[in-house]
Amino acid sequence: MATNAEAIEHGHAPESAHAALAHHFDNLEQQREAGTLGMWVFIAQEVMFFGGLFLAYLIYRMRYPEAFMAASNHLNWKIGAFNTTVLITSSLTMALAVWATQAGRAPKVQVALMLATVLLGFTFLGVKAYEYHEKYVDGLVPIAGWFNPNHEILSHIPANVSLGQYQMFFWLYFAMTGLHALHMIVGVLIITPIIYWAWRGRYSPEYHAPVENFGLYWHFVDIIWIFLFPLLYLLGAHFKP
Amino acid sequence: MSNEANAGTLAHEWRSRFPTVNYLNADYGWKSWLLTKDHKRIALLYLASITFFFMIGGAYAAAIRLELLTPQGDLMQSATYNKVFTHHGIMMVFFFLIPSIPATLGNFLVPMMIGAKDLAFPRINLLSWYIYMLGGVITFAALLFGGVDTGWTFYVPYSTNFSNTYVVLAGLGIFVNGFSSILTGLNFIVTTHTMRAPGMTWFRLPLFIWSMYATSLIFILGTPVIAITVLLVAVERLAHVGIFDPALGGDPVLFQHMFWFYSHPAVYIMILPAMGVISELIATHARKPIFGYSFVAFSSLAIAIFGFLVWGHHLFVSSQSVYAGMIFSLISFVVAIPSAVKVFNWTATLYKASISYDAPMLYAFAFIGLFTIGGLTGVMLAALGFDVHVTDTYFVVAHFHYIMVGGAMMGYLGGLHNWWPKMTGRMYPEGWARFAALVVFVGFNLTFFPQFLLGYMGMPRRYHVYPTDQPLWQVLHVMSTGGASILGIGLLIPGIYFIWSMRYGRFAPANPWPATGLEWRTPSPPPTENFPVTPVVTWEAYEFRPVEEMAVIGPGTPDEPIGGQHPLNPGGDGGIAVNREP
Amino acid sequence: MSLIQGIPIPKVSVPFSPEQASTFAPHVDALYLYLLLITISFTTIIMVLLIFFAIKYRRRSPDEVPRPRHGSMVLEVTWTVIPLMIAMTIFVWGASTYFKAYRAPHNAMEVYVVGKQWMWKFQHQTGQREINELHVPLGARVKLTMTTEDVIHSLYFPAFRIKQDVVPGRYTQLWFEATKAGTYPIFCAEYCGTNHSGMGGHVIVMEPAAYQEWLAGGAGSESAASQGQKLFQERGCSSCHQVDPGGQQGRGPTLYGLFGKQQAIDGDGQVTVDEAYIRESILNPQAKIALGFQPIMPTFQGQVSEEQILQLIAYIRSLGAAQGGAGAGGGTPGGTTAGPTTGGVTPASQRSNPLAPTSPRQGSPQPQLPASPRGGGQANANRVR
Amino acid sequence: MSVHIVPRKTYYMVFGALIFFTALTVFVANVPLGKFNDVVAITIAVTKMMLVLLFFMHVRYSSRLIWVIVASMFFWLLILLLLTLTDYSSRGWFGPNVIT
Repeated sequence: MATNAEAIEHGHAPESAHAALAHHFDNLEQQREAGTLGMWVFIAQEVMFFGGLFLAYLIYRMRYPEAFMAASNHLNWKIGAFNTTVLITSSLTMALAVWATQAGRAPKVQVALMLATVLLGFTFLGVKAYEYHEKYVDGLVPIAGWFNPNHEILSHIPANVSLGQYQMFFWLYFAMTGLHALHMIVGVLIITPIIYWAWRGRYSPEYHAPVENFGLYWHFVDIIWIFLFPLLYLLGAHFKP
Repeated sequence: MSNEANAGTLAHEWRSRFPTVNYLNADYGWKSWLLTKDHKRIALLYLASITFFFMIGGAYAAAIRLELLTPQGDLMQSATYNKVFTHHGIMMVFFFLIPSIPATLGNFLVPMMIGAKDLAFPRINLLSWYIYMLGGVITFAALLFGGVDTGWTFYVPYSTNFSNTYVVLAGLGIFVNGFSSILTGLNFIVTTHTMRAPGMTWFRLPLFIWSMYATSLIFILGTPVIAITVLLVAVERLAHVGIFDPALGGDPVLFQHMFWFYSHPAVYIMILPAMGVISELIATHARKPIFGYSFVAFSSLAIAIFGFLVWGHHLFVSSQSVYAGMIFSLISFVVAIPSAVKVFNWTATLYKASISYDAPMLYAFAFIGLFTIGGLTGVMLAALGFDVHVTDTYFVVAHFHYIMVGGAMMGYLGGLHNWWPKMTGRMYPEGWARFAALVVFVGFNLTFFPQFLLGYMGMPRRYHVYPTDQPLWQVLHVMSTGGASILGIGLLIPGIYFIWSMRYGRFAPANPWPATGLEWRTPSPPPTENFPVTPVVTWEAYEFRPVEEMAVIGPGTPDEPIGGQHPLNPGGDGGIAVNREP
Repeated sequence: MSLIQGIPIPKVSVPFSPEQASTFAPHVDALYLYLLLITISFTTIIMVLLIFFAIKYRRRSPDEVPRPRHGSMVLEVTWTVIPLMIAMTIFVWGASTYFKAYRAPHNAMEVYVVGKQWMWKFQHQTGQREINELHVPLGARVKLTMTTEDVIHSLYFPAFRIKQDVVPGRYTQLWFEATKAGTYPIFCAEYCGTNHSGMGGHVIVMEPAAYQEWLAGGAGSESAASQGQKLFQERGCSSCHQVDPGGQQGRGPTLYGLFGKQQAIDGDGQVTVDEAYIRESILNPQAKIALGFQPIMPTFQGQVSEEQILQLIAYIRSLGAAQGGAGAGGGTPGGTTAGPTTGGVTPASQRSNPLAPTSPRQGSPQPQLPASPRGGGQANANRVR
Repeated sequence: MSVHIVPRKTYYMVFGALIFFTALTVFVANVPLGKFNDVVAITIAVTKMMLVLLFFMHVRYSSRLIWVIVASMFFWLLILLLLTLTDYSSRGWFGPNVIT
């Protein structure tokens, strides 16, 4: 009987239910914890998802060092560095946006910071698109029909590098950066409604989980790029064919 | 039994007078099902769809067994046969075995066992079902359009450059389906961490929760890798890029590494939940706390972790380096130990227990026996010198069917029987259930034991025709096919009486067996929010309490009063007078 | 004597097993017995306990509750440690068998194998070519150097208890010593497409004498080496690669006695001149440039079949290859350039130096090279690999 | 427990550090160091990652559980990479007779 008595006492959520409290949680704290934990578990999953590509990169990089050097040399590390800066800055604005909600700053501030983040995101994607187009024009896209084995660029390839090995790098380049870009596009899609709600003043020091969790996602995307940049762009920076 | 029957009929009478509101009759209409966020309803959605895919896979299995009745390929073309075994594999592995227990029993039980109102992310839970269906439909479409003939393993370069079947479509389906697993795993992990009822400490959790947690770890950390791998295969096929193509500097063996990095742990995705179920069944039907609770609990985690370190034992003859082979072989032997520990603990639990012969317990017995054989043959296969001879033969086929069917399948069936009263509020017909269990057991062994012998005699797997100069081979194949038909019948019987019982079965009391888990401390079927009030756990796992403390928690509903002390239903929750020692 | 050094061949025979026709088979069967013993004993223990408990402790009254028992450290440790010990013995046994059985011996008689949807093509050094049939002499060590033209296959000899995948773009190896004359099945064990189950045949183990006759029957077919030599001329390899002892370097490295040597290459490091290296040098010549030569050899990708490459390899290794220098890959020419007499020789005499093949005459140099996709422009540089 | 609010100052400092390391890695990459180019590049990348993880992603202020998750994701990534490498790095060790 004792158990039942206790049970009844615990029946209701301690706090007066907040508008954003889902029915199956006892209180906002529990809900927020669950959300954060969920996002982290999701990120763990993302790491393994990219892990497959990093594995392929590692194996073939070990196998064809010269090929990767030479091919990487065709990427413009200056553009890459610029994009890195852009992404890091967007991470900063996002971190500040989270801060703004936590500190209960005016919706204007929150929205401004998130818009800045989106803007930087678009900048990054624009630059990426430009790079892709450049590669396409140079016939470096390793897709049958698009790849142009007779392009004069390829005449710089050191003799001991075969076209197949050379394409391998670009295939990995497009797979990794492409997947990364896809994550950024998804990110932009997710943040749009969050911005709307922020504008409606929904986020407060006690409830701001969506902003926080999106922040985690955005920073994760940033981290992926932090690795892609040296692995793909800087690899052959000092390499003179 | 008599007591149950008694309690059951009383409950029946009572409930027919006072119909109750529960998650099944809370609201009606297809919308209330297709848009539900209730984990229990989603579990039933999964149950239905998984059964559907299982029947497809089973049909293909039947076709395989029929073809192999005779050495000549006289039933179907070899191209057809290749598609048939591929479809059997894909359907059974990706759309039945992997989601079977987690998505049905897991979805239904995880929140109830830990005393939560629902999973942490109900919407995501529903989403994962839709993703599963989408993946299933895509793959099924691939099958209908003409099918795939690569084997469920999709080995390159055959799948990328040679097969001219619907590889990309089927791959896409598996890719999509992967995310349903990931979301389910994510939901379980978060729920277990954040939603436990007051007093439900980690070491009071039912062992089923531990194994679901371990399974979720594999979902989260393994599935993404198969997703990216299948994606690469599809891209290579479409765009003719050379990630795995030797002609372009790629390495086909890299595919095998990436594929098995997931697909070996996937085996544990299939067996770990079954192990969890078996722990529950034994504790319930032997009325004993599981012997060495913490060892069984941690062995689940150990299996999940070590399971990620052994994938290379699928590559012993695939030109993997000999040294890598040795490392993988060594770890494979280590991963066998936690499984052994579980088996020993289950057996020890039965010592001086009070063992009932209810259908769930029969399945538990079958599981322990068959899993022991399956596991030990797995140990045999991990021995390098031996594996060289039997890998890619029927020995392997027999081995993993002892794990998949003899293990996962038995656990699934046992679990369904055990929680059927809770899920539907009706009892299944015990007599038929015991009979079916027996048929399944006999049929299963007759089907797969001969395949061990075939394997050692050198019959390779995925063979459409086999040599006629080996008379014994046909004999064994005929035995196997005979067993398969018995197994098929044995699996049909539960299908029939489960459906029958949903309408005509006796009403089930809240705690028919009786069992100690929280899920039994609420009416059957449970209300939408699972418990009348948030339960508070003050007892240890599998601790049998006096009747009134094992009854429904909370203010009495008309037919399930507090402590089950109802005039018409005295101690009706299978109430048992507790006398400590027989 | 056992070729699995250190382990005597056990005398065992197992029910429901294929014939034991190789030195390796008895070892696998012995291991199998050991594993069966363990499996059966453990299963029996569990089964007996289950049934015994199930009967002895069956529920007698519906409301009985036995006293709970929570576990015992001693037991847990026992049944963790003991199985682990047993498992380790299995590992050691299995691994040592595998390790030793997979190291091909020197002086083995070489057979080249090319898998192809859906047939096995065998080529003897003596030139005989077979499809889905392999004739081998009793008691001789046979080493198979294998690759595939298309997808992954797996060459499986149940009677020899051995199996090895063939992987496109690579050479894998397998070896055996048949111990019993007869005809045994060959299977493809790795699923390879529509007619996978049809991709098999027979290995015919013959008494040395009978094998000699069989070889004689195939007379007139020239040795793999001389077929390779023809190819060597046709493709104009000879215009750059000297093949005579001591002849001054051509535009590419002199191939005489090169096989099995360590070759210094551009950049850092060395490579052993083995089948894989030669294959790579033909298909992707620039990959590893011999030190001191210009990277101007054109690729022959798509111009020579896997079988032709193997013939070229046979030819190059026949060029007075160094005696096991640097542990010559794939064994010394003893096993490889087997003249018709090598077939039936016993392991003992295989170790003695066999007769070298007829040293090939060098063809008249034809300086024009096949133009390469992109190397052609540089073809008039003065050195070819 | 309530949310730990990280002062803005920290964010700006971390940002500065990230920019600095980006510049550094670019600079080093243009100096030929042979194998060390990779070592340095990876070291810097890891450092940057740690900064983002600890401060931008608040791991430094998070529960032990979060630490465990972060640790385990890297652990599993290493399993994937290293165990596959056991195959690739040891091919051809097996005496002169096995050709990889």
